[in-house]
Amino acid sequence: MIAHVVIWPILLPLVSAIVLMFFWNQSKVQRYITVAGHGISLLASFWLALRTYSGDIITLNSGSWPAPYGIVFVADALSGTLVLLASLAAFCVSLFSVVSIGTGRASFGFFPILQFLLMGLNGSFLAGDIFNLYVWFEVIIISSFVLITLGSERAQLEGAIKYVTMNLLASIIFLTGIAILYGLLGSLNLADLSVKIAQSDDKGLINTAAILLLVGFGIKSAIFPMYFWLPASYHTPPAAVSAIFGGLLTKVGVYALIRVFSLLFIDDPFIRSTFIVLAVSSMIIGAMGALVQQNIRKIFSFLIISHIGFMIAGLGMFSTLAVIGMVFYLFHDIIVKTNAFMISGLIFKLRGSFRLENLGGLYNRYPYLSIMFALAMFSLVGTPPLSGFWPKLFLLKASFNELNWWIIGGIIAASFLTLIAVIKIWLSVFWRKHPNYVEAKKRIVWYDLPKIQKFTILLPIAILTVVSLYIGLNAAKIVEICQLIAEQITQPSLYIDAVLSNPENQP
Amino acid sequence: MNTIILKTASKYLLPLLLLFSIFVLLRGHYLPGGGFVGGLIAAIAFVLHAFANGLPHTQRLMRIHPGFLMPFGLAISAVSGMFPMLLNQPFMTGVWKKDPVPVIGSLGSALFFDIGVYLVVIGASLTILFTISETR
Amino acid sequence: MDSAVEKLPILFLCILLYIIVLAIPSVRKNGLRSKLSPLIPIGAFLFFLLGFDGNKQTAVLWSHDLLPTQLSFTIDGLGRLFALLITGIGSLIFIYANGYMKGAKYTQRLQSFLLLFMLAMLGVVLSDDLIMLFIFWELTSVSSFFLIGFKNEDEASRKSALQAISITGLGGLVMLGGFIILGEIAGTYAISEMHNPETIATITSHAWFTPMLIFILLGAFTKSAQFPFHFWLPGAMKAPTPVSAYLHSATMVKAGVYLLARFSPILGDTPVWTIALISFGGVTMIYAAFQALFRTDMKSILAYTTVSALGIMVFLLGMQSSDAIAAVSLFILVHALYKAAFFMLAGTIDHETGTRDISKLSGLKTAMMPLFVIGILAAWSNGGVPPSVGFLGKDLIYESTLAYPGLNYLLTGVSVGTNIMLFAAGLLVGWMPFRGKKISHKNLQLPAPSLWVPAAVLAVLGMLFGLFPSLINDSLINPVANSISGQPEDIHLKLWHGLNTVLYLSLLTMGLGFLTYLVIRPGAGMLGFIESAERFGPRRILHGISHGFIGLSDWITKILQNGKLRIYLLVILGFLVLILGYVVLAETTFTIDIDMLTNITIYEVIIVGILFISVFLTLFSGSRLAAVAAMGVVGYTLCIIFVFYSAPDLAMTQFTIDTLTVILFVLVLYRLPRFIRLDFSPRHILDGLVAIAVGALMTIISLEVLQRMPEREISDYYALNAYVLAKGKNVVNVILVDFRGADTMIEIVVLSIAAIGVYSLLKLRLRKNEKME
Amino acid sequence: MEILLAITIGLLYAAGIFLILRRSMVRLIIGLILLGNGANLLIFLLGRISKGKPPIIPEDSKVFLDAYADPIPQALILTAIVISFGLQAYAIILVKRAYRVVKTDDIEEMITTDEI
Repeated sequence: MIAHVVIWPILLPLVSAIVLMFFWNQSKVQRYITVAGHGISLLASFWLALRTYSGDIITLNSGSWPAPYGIVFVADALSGTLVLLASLAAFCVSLFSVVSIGTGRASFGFFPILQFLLMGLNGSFLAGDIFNLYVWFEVIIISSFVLITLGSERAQLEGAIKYVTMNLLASIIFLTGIAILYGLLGSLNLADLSVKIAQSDDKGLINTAAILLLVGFGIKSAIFPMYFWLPASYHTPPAAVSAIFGGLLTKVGVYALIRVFSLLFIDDPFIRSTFIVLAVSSMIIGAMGALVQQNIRKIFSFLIISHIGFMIAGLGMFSTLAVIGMVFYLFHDIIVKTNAFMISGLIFKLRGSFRLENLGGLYNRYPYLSIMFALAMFSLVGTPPLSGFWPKLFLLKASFNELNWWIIGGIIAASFLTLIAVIKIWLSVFWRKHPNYVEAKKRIVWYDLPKIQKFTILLPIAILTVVSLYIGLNAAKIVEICQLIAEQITQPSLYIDAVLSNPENQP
Repeated sequence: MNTIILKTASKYLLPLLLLFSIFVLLRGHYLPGGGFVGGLIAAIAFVLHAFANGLPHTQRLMRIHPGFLMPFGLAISAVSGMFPMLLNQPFMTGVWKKDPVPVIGSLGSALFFDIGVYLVVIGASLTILFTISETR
Repeated sequence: MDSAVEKLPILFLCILLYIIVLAIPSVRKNGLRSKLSPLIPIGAFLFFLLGFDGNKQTAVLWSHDLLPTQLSFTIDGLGRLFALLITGIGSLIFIYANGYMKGAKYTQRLQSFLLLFMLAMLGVVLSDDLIMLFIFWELTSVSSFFLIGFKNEDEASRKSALQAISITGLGGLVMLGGFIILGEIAGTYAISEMHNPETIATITSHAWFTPMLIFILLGAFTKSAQFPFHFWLPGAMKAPTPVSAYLHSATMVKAGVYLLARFSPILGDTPVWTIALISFGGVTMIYAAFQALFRTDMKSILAYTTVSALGIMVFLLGMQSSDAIAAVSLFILVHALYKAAFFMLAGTIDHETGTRDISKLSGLKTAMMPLFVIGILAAWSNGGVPPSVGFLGKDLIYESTLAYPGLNYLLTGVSVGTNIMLFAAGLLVGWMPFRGKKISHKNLQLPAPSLWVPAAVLAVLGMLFGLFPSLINDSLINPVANSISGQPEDIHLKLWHGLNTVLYLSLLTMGLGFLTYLVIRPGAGMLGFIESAERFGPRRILHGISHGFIGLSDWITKILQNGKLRIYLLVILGFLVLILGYVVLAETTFTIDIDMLTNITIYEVIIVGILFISVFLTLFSGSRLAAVAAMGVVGYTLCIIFVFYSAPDLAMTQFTIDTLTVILFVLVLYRLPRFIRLDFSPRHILDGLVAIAVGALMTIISLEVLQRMPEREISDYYALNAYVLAKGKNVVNVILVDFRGADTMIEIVVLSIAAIGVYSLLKLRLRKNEKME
Repeated sequence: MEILLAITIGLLYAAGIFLILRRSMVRLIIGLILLGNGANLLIFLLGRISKGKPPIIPEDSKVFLDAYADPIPQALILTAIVISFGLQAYAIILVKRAYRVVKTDDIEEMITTDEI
C-alpha cells in the first residue's frame, strides 16, 4: 500500500496556502480558511503520528522513483510526533492570530505564509534527503523572514537584518556541507549516505562535512556561541509570530542535528564532546541572559537558548536514556514555548506592554487566568510533575551513567535560573500592583474585544496548557513513545532498511 | 531619443521574447531550458517593455497583477503533482499520454508541472521588480 | 491486601476535590465552603489516627517499567507522626484561619492553597519513592510560595516569597541531583528497599557517596532553614499568621528534618553525616536563639526560635545515639505543639491590637485571660519546665549530649546555651505582652473562640503529654524512634529521673533563662544593634552573591549580545574556523595528485582572472555602483565557466538571474547613501584573517575531496532512465521536474513567498492600532 | 583547472565573509551573494567537472553513448540559484526598507533591539 499519509501534512498546508492566495485581499474569508486549513492539517498529522507509533517507519518515494534515486519522505516516530506537534502549535497560533492579527498584516499575506511555514516545518521533519532538507529549510527561513518583517516596524527591521544575515549564513554553510558530502559519496539520500559513510574510510573529510552541518544547524538552533540572532529579533514581530517561532524554528535545527548526528555521523568522540561543551555553555549563558532581561519576550527568548542546551546535551551523551530525555524535552519545549509567547501576547493585550516595569496587577484582576499562566510557567520551569520535569529526570540519569558532572551541574543551574527568571515575571506582572494603570489603560485593547474574540485568544493558550499538563501527568505514555524513538534513533539500520528495502523500490 | 528606438523595439520584442520563452519552456525536456529559464526570459521581456514604455503601460497590457500568476502556477504544479495520487500512485509520479505530441514530444504531468514553474517564476520576478519600480 | 495505606489516594483525591471546590468563584465572602473546610483536615487526622498503628505498611499503587518512579506509599512511625501533625495541627489552623480571615478578601484562595500545601506535605512524608517524594517536595515549595506571597501587592511579601522559593528551589534541585545519584547507586528509587545492609554498604562505599550526601543535605538544610540558609524563614513571616503557624512551625520547615530522619538509617552511619549535621545544627541552634532575643516583633522572635529548634533537631539527628533519637522523636512533637500555639497567640494579639511589637504591648492579661493562660502554658513547655512535655524533651537532649564521646562538654554547653536563650525568648512572647499596665487607647475584649481555642488545645496537650507520657510513649514516640534508627528502640519517657547531672542542667537552664529575660529590654536599640550586626551575616553574603551573579550575568549578556552584527558573525565564523580547522589539520592528509586534475587553458585563465579582479573590485571599491557592477561580472564569469564545463542550463539560469539581481540592485541603490568611507583599521586585519582562514579551508577541503574517486551510481541511474522512464533527454531538466521534482515544487514556493515578502515590505503601511499585535 | 577553481572558491568565500563583516548593509548583501556563488561553484566543482559533455541525451539515442557531465550537481545548483535569487531579492528590499525606516545604512547603528 502506498503511504500517502506521509505527504498529507505537507500538501494540506500547501493547498490551504494556495487557496488563501486566491483570496488575497479578503482578510475575513482568510481567517476562516486558515483555521479550517490548520485544523485539517492537524487531523492528518495526528493520523500520521498514530501510524508511526506502531513502530513502523513509513516511507513514500515521491515520483515513484526508488530510493536512493528519487526524493523520499520518511516518517519514523520522531518525525511523526514532531509533525503532530508542529501542526498543533500552528493550529493554536492560527486561532490566536485570527483575532490578534489586524487587517493590515492579514491582507498582506500573513495567513498564507503561516501555512507555508507549517508546510516547511512538516517537510523538514519528513525529508529523507539532505538536499531536500536544505530546500525545506529555505521555505522555513524565507517564510520566517517575511513574517518577522511583516509590518516593517523599526524594531522588526533592525532585528530582521541580523536574523536574515545569520540565517542565510547558516544556509550557505549547510549547503557547503552538502557539497562535500555529495562530492565524496555521490549521494543525497540520508539512508544511502548513512550506508556509504559507514563504509567510507575518509573519516577526516566526512568530519569536515559533519562540522559544517553542526555549525549550520547550530546557528539555526541557536546554540551557544551561535545564538545571537535570536534575542535580537524574536521579540520584535507580533506575538503570534513570536509564538510559532519560539516554539518551532529552533527546534527544526535541533531536529536536523538529531537526525544527522544519529544517522550519518555516529561515533565521533570529538563531535560528541563538542556537543556537551556547547550544551552546557548554552544552558548557563542563556539562563544568565534571561535573568537580566526586562522584556517578557526577551526573557523567553533567552530561555529558548538555555533549554536548547538540554536537548543538545542529550545529543552529546547519546545513550538510550539521554535520547529519551532529549526528545521528551523537545516535545515539551515546543508546546511550552509556543504557549509562553502566546501568553506574552495575551499579557500585551491585557496591559499594553511587554516590559516588566509597565506591567502588573493581573493576579487580582484575573485570578483564573493567572492560575493557567502559572501552570504554563511552572511547566516551563520543569516543576514536577509538570511536563518539563520528566525529560530532565532522564537527562540527569543519563549524565550520572556517563559520570558527567558538567551536565548535572548545568541542568541544575539552568533549571534554577529558569525558575528565578519566571518568578521574576510572575512577581512583577501578576502580583505587583500595576504601576501606572490609568495611563496604560489607553493602550489596552482587551476591554474593547467582543466576547467571542476573547475566547478565541484564550482557547489556544488553554489547549496548549492542557496538552502540557497531559504530557506531564501522563508521562509514562510519552516515555513509551520516546523509548520507541530512542530505539529507532540509536539503531540507524532500522531507518536504512525502511528506506532502501522498501518493497515499492522495485516498481 | 533612444527611448523611441526602445519603444518600437520592445513592441516587437515582447511577443518575440514571450514566444521564445514558451519555446524554451516546452523544449526543456529535450534541450537546455525549462520552466525556470523560460519564466525568467518572459520576466525579462516584460521588464524591458516596462523600461521602454513605462510601468503603467505594461501593467495595463498584462491586465492582471503579476502576483496572481503565482497562485495559478502553484496550483497547476500542485495539481499535477497530486493528480497521480488519485490513481493511487505516489505524489509527483509521472503520468504520460501514450502518443507523443508534435513540437513538445511526450505529453505528461511533468510538462504541466513545468508550466506551473514557469508561471510562478514570471509572477514572482515581476511582482518583485514591479513593486520596486512603483515604490521608489 | 486492603490495607489502609492503599486508601491514601482516595484521601488525596478528596483533598484535591475540595481544593477545586474552594477555587470555584464565589460571591459571598466566608461562605459555607470556607466554613466547612476544616472538616477535610479533621477527617484526614482521624484517618491517620485510627487507620494506622505504628507498624510499617508499604504499598505500590502504580508503576511503569519505563519510568524511574512509581506511586508508592509507606507509613511507619515517623510518617504517621508527621501525618498526624500535619492534619491535626492543620485542623486547628483551618478553624483558626476561619476566624482570622473573617471579613477579609480571598479567604477561599488562602484555604485552597493551604489545602494544597497540606496535600503536598502528606505526600512528602508518606512517599516511598524518591522521585515521588521530590515531586511533593517541590509542591510544598510552590504552594508555600503562593502562601508567603499571599499579600501579593505588598512589596516585602513578594520579596520574601522570592527569597523563600529561591533558596528552597535551589536546594530542591540540588537534592534531586542527589536523589538521582542515590537511586542509581542503590539500583532502586524505593526508600524502603534501601534498608537492607548490602544496599547500604553499596551506597556508602560508592565513589560518589560524599557528593550525593552533600546534595541531599543541601536540600534538607535549605528547607529546614539551617544556617547559613536560615534567613528566608524569618522573612517568610510576611504571610498571614495562619500560614506562619502552619508552614513555619509545624510542617514545611520540618520537611527537611523529616528527610534527614528518613535517611538516617541509610546514610546516617557515616562521618560526613555526623560532622555536617552536628556542626550545622549546632551553629544554627545557638545562632538563631541568640538572634531571637533581639527581636521585637513576636512573629520574628518565633521565627528565630523555630530556626533554632530546627537546628536542635538536625543536631540531634547527627548524633545518632539512642538517646538522641529518642530526643528528636519527642522534640518534633513537642515543638509543633508549643510553637503552633505561640504563633496563633501572636496572630490573635496582632488581630486584636493591630501590633505584634512586644515593646508596645502590655497589660493584655485582664482583657484576654485565656490567651494569657495559653501563653504561659506554651512558654512553660518551650522552657522545659516540669511537668510539661518540653521538660521531657530537654531532658533527653542533655542526656544525649552528655553521652556523646569526645565532644560532650562542647555539645552540652551549646545545648544549654541555646536552651537558656530559648527559655527567655519564650517568655518574651508568652509572658511579656500580658504583664504590666493595660494599653489604654484600645478597647480590648476577648476575641471569638475560633481565635484562641485551637491554640488552647495545643497548649493543654503539651501539658497533658508531659504529665502522662504513657499517652504517647508507645503509640507515637517509640515507633518514630524505630524508624529513625532503623532498628527497634526501647523508649521510656518519664518525668523524674532522680537527682542527676541532667536535672541540674535543667535547673541551670531555667534559672539563667529567667535572668536573661529580666535583663532583656526589647526595643529599637537592640533591634538596631542586631540588624547592623546582620550586615556581616549570611543573608547579606548570599544577597551579595546573588547580586554579584546578576551583575555578572548582566555583564556577560551585554558583552555577548552587544548588538553589533559584525561581532556576532565574527564569533560564529571564528568558532567555525576553530573546529573546522582542527578537523582539517588533524584528520586530513593534504595530498594533491595533479594527474587527477584537468589541464588549464589560456581562456580559463583569462576568465578566472576577470573574476578575481571583479571580486577585488567588490571588496575595495568606494562606489556602490561599481561594487554592484563588479558583482554582476562575477556572476557572468561563473556563467562562462558553466558554459565551458558542460552546463548550458546552469549558464542560462545564472545569466538571467544575475541580470535580474543587478537590475534590482540598481533600482534600490537609487536612494541609498554612499558607502561609509572608513580608514583602514585593525578591525580590517581581524576580519581579513577570519575571511582568509575560511577561504583557505574551503580551498583545501575542495582539493582534498577532488582526490577521491567520484561516485556516480545515482547519476548513472538518471542517465539510464531519463529517456526510457521519464521521457526526457535533457537530464538536468528531467531531474528538476521528475526525479527530484519535489525540490522544484518547494523551490517555487520559496520564490512565491519571497515575492509576497517583497510586496508586503514595500506596500504595507500599518494603521496606528496595528503597530503592535 | 580544478586548482584554479578551488582557489576561486576560496576567494569567493573569503571575499563574501569579508564583506558581510562590513558596516554597510549594501556590502552585506553583496557579501551574501558572493558566498552563495562560492557555494554553487563548490557544488559544481565537487561534482567533478568535464568539458563539452553536457548531460543531454543525443537526438537519435535513448541513453548516453559517451561520457557525460554529472547532471545532479547542475540540478542542485539550479535549484540553489533560484532559491537564492528569491532570498537575495528579499534581502535587498529589506535593506531598502530598513534604510527608509532607520535612516541609516550603517549596521552598527542598529543595536536597539539588543538592548536589555
